[in-house]
Amino acid sequence: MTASIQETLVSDSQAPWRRWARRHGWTFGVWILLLVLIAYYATLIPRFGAFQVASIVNNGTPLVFLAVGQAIIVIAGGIDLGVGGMLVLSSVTAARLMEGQPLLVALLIAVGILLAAAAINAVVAWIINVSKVPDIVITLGSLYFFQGLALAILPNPAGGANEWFRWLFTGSKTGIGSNPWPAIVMITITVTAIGWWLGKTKRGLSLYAVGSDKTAAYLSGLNAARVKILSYAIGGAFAALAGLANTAIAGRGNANTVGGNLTLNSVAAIVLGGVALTGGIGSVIAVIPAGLILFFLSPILTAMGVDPNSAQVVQGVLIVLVMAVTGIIEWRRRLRS
Amino acid sequence: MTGNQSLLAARDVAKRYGPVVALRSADLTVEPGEIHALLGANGAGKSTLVKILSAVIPADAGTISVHGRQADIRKPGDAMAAGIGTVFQDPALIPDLSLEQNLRISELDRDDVLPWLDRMNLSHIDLDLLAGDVPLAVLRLLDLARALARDPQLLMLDEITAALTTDQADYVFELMREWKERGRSVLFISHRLGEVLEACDRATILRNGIHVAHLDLAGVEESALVTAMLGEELVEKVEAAEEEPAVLLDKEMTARPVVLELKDIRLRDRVNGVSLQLHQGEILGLTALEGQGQNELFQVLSGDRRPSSGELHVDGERLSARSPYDAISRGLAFVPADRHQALLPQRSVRENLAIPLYNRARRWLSLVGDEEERVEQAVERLTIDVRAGRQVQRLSGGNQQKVTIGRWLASGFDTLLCFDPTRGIDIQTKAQIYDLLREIAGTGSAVLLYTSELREIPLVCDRVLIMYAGRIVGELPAAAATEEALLTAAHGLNEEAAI
Amino acid sequence: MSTPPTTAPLVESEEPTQLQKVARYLINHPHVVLIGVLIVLILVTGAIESNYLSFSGLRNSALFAVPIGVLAAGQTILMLTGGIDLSAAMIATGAAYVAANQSPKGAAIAIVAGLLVGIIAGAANGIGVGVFRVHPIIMTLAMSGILLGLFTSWAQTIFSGSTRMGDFIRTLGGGSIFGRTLPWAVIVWAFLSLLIIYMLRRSGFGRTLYALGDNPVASRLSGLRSWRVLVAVYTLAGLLGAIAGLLLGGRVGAVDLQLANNFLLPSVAAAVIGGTSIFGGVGTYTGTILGALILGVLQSMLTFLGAGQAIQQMLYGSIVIGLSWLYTRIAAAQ
Amino acid sequence: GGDDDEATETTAGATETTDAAPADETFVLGVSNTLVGNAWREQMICAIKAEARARGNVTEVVLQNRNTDVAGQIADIQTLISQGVDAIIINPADRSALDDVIAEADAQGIPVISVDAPVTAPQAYFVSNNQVEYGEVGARWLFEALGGEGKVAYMRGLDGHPADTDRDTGWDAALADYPGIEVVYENWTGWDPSQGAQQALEILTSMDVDGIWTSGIDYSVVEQFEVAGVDYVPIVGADNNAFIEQLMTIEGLNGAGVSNPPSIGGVGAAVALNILEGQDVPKETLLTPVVLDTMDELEGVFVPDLTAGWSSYMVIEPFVSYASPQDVIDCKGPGE
Ligand SMILES: Nc1ncnc2c1ncn2[C@@H]1O[C@H](COP(=O)(O)OP(=O)(O)OP(=O)(O)O)[C@@H](O)[C@H]1O
Ligand SMILES: Nc1ncnc2c1ncn2[C@@H]1O[C@H](COP(=O)(O)OP(=O)(O)OP(=O)(O)O)[C@@H](O)[C@H]1O
Ligand SMILES: [Mg+2]
Ligand SMILES: [Mg+2]
Repeated sequence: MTASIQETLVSDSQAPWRRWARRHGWTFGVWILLLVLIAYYATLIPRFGAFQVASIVNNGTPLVFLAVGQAIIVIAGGIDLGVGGMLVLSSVTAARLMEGQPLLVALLIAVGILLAAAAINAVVAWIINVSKVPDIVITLGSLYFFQGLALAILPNPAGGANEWFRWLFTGSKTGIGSNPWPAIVMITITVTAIGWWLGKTKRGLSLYAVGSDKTAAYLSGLNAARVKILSYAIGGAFAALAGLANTAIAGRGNANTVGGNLTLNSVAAIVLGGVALTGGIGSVIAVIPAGLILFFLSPILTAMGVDPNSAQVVQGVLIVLVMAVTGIIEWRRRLRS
Repeated sequence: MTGNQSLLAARDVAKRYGPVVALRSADLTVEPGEIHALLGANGAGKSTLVKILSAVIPADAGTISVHGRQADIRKPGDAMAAGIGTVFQDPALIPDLSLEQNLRISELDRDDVLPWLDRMNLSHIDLDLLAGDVPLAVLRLLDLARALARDPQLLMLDEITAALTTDQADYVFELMREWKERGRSVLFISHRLGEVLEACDRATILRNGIHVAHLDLAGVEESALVTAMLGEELVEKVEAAEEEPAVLLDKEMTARPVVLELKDIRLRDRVNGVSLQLHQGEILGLTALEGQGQNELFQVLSGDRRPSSGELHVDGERLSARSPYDAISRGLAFVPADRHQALLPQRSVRENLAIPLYNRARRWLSLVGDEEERVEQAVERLTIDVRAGRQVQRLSGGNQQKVTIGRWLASGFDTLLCFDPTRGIDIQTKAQIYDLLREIAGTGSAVLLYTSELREIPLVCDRVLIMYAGRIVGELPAAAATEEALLTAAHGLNEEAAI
Repeated sequence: MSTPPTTAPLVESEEPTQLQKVARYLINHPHVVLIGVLIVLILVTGAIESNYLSFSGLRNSALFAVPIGVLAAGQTILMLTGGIDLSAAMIATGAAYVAANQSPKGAAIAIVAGLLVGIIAGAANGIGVGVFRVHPIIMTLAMSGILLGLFTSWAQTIFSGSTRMGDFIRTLGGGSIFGRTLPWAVIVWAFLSLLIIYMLRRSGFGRTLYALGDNPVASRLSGLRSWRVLVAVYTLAGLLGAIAGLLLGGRVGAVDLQLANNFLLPSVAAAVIGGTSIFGGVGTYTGTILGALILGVLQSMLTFLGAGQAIQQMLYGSIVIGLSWLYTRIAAAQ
Repeated sequence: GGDDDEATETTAGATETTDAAPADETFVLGVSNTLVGNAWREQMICAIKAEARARGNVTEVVLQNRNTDVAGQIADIQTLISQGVDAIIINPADRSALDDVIAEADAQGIPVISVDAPVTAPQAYFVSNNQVEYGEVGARWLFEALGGEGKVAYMRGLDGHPADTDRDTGWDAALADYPGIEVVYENWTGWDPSQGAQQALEILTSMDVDGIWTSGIDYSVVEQFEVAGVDYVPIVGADNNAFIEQLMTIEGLNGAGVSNPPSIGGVGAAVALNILEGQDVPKETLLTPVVLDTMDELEGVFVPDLTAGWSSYMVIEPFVSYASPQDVIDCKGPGE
């Protein structure tokens, strides 16, 4: 008996690098890929400087936040088709309320929106809990609902945003410029904070636990329903944060944004970021580069002189290829154990 | 005994699931400083009672008092607070989290459990492993360590030994005894009456959700317990099933044609060159301690994994299976130990039994004409209780187990590969499965039976192989397969028994 | 032993009251409840626009339900295996586009060409999901993008030219027999429905779909080769998508590349409203049909409300949530 | 043809050519479009390519063409700037949200031409069909056709879209002059043919209407008379080829197409290049829509064998320098 346990220990600890690769390899790989792509892009275009970096980082921010929100929900065993709608909703609300407000008020509004988004999505999660309807169905409904609500709040494109608020997300009071730092700082702080919370604290781990094995989690005394609500609340807040970034970039609100597409992008991004759609596995840190890459593919392809239609095809094929590789690896691994 | 000074007193606990009465009215009293057995056939209500006591599911009726005080226990947390620690029938660790993280979500850290792991000879286990990568037996022991770390007044163990090997079980008994000496109590559930009589002081026996007896186990016979559990009339049947182990003589057996032959099968570092011959009409037993490569060996045999090297011959012809389908189409039928790997929980008994019929595309256009008969025969032969049969997940574990075997009766096979088919199955269902295996062998099919319950081997097998560290280290005729002989071989001690 | 084991659970049976009987009946026949909902919706719509409560009014709702119902057939059989098709709408559009473009060459060629689009795209999905084990959401999502890209460029190259649907397909999609009473599209749908219901209830293929969705590991150990099942089922779903596209394109009369955009989420909604589990293993097409009809009536209702898209979408969302909730309530009570 | 001339006058005297720029200079045009698969937008892009090709001094047309929102378009325009284009033609997803990025482009010496819908950025050039007029002339035609009396259905475009708002202004202006007209139905089709078809079928079967105004979702609406099996009523649509064909071929269908040619993109490209060539170009170029209802007007523009959703009306003289519709249909930019 002892023997067999010894084996389990040895066989695994023989190759610690292997364990590291299995747990962090993906994250590492995606970051590398992003850097490689950016370097390649730099060689493709006439000038590559602060303006180009800023335009990638700033404009990639909404998708990154949206994907992080989705990741948190998926890790806890859910999936939220409504995040896209939430983005639009918070974006138009912000644009409508912030117009002509001083920074302080704008910030208060922003905080209010984040809290409201968290609360609303918590209600969505609560509905999922009590109704026992699969997440994907309820959130399909919330997607429609949020979009409708957004249209009701802002029937025609309108509104505005405080210029310093825009600076917070874009490093420029006009929404464009050559200063990527505010966006970088904002992403780094929020995502590493949430990443630390997920991986190190009991509450955070409980998201992984419930996403990974609901009954086991319950037997170890966790309250799955509460964890789901928690994950949706946080995810909703991140979706709203993406919405705020959106308003900061556009300086205006437009409810005719198609939330559905945004949602699907967020799902593609987390999968590229190595988050398992089955829950319990993944790191939000890897979602940052994944989101940027996804945003960044089409500029690269156009810069390569690929026409946009073919670019769309290439993009689809690339995603499938990446997933095929990981899909097979994962399947092999499952066969092993 | 009056409830007041007892550690735990449950009165008239009732629980029903829709039409099914899990617990009708069960009483259970556990005194301080005793090891109390909770016995009953499959479906008697043991797990249900345990789950109610640890507030995993609410009771429909009944009162629970701890130390004589009415306890208001709503969620698992409350139970822990009330000093009740439970190891459930299914492991409660999160596969995708490391063991360490698993501890953290239950608000423990390594120092709390290390002393206990030490007691189970697990002190050197690497807590950075993912729980999913750790063998089941070890997980059960970790569950135990986790429960102990909370230093509960009452420790409830639901079929913890079912997945353990004898020596692992011994660690558990040792800890139970120590718990008792410390004036704490243990509630012990197992289908292995031998260990129950050895370890426990008193027993409460459930039948169909009612307590039929509270007895003092001092000097009680196994047979008495069986009678109490099953009721008189069943007992003869069971005994009938257990007499005259049908051992054939080796020479006669080896004269028969070889239906399945393994030539030096290897799989990474887990299976290190296994060769064996399975003859027509033979029941070949295989036993081993936890994690000696038997799982991997069966994965190879069932076509689920390809061996790194070595050959597999069926009826003298080479078989290199790319998927279970190839093995099945050559007549190898595999019955896994874990029902979750075998059942379609939400589908009917009928669909579960018939599914292998449709693994060929040419049968896709309609249903096979005699599906109904095939299914009914299988149900008959195994006396599967199909009343909750609209969804197999509503069947009792025992009945579920029967379905996993019945599937192959319905679709046909030449050689049956059974991996611990009687794990966590009550004694009567076991007897039934033994019958069946013999019957199958009688009709000229062959059976390869891995079992962790050494007592079974003389009952069913003609011959037994012992596996250790990925190799076959011993072979015995069933007659000579005493528990001692098997155990020594299983520990890789008496190389001379090997051939 | 012929006697059942005595450890079998004791099943209680006391006389249920009349009310309980009704309740139990509804619980065991959830579709009856859906039919009830359908009727209520029809009456509400009638209250909004009295003319709706006429044969032709209901006929319209049926017509609207057809493309949703046929697309949802694809979603249903995929969901049973634990899959989904987010490229369904794009497949439908592409098929219709090609069919319309090929119409001058004759109905037969047009239809075959259209259906081929569905079959090829579906098979590609199936290979991605079944052989390369790409997650269905990702595979079909990517496929949708790929198709959009391909067809936008093809629209100016190999498929340039008129996209007016040929008369035959237009009759199929919008025409009726018996003097404008019975739409061909509804007949086609009914026929497909019978095939699919038979397939799910009485065919080996149906069994494998449920099995695969319910427990892939068990299916594999029983000898199912999942990739075969998946390639087959995704191809079939693609074919159904194409048919839906032809019927829709036939009714609209001419095709552009946004034809079926707004039918994707409804097709998923119809299946889930009808009680198909998105996780696989449980569901019926009968339920999906009712789901599609409900959405068809809803469409009429929203039109008459003349409400802006804001109200429409909020209402739509609420209905999806409400009905699926109701349904799972019932299923749970079983 | 002759129709084209009368079809198009421009506000503000358009083209005083002064060949300032050296003849041998070549340019790269950037295009940002946020709606893929939409026939009108595709044709717009093709017209841009055709013009760029016809002018001969364009080396490449860089397209940013994907389904996205305002923020996305802002990103795309920055991408075009990064990739060093000489001028940017946009179909704006928002009236004022693009102002800052347009200012940035202008600051980097890149002129921005907004096609189809206006933007508030002072630096931008604006090339469009007059949407207010579009709404008004069509409405007037319909009300006249009904003799100033009757119930009409008002099938609008995309809720909240600038063009839809403008057209509504025109519609209201016309409606004010016809007290006898009652609007019994008003709803948005989202410029989605199948959506429009469903609404039309409902209207035709369950309501009684004497006329229908559609915001460019026309042929699928006409189709529904057949499906519903009711008699045709006067209908106003755009210049989609399929609709023109219906007007020409269907017995008893009385209707008018109001021109809203996507080839305006070609005009946008022409304006862009004029600017780059140093010509003096008016900030605003507005095409007045024409009503196509007489048979020879229809035949004048109809192009046999053309994608249904494409406008028949492609060669917008005097602006564009490509000669025939075929150049647009071929949809080939320079060097393709
Ligand atoms: N979800 C359910 N719905 C209805 N009946 C059920 C359900 N689960 C179990 N039953 C009934 O209870 C009986 C026993 O099931 P149970 O899960 O208790 O098996 P068990 O007692 O664990 O036996 P084993 O030791 O074989 O697992 C079954 O015959 C079944 O009819
Ligand atoms: N989730 C459930 N739904 C319906 N019935 C259930 C459920 N769980 C258990 N039952 C039924 O309750 C009864 C008692 O089940 P329980 O698991 O307590 O038996 P047990 O004594 O633990 O059997 P075993 O020895 O196999 O563990 C059985 O008839 C079982 O079928
Ligand atoms: Mg139990
Ligand atoms: Mg059990």
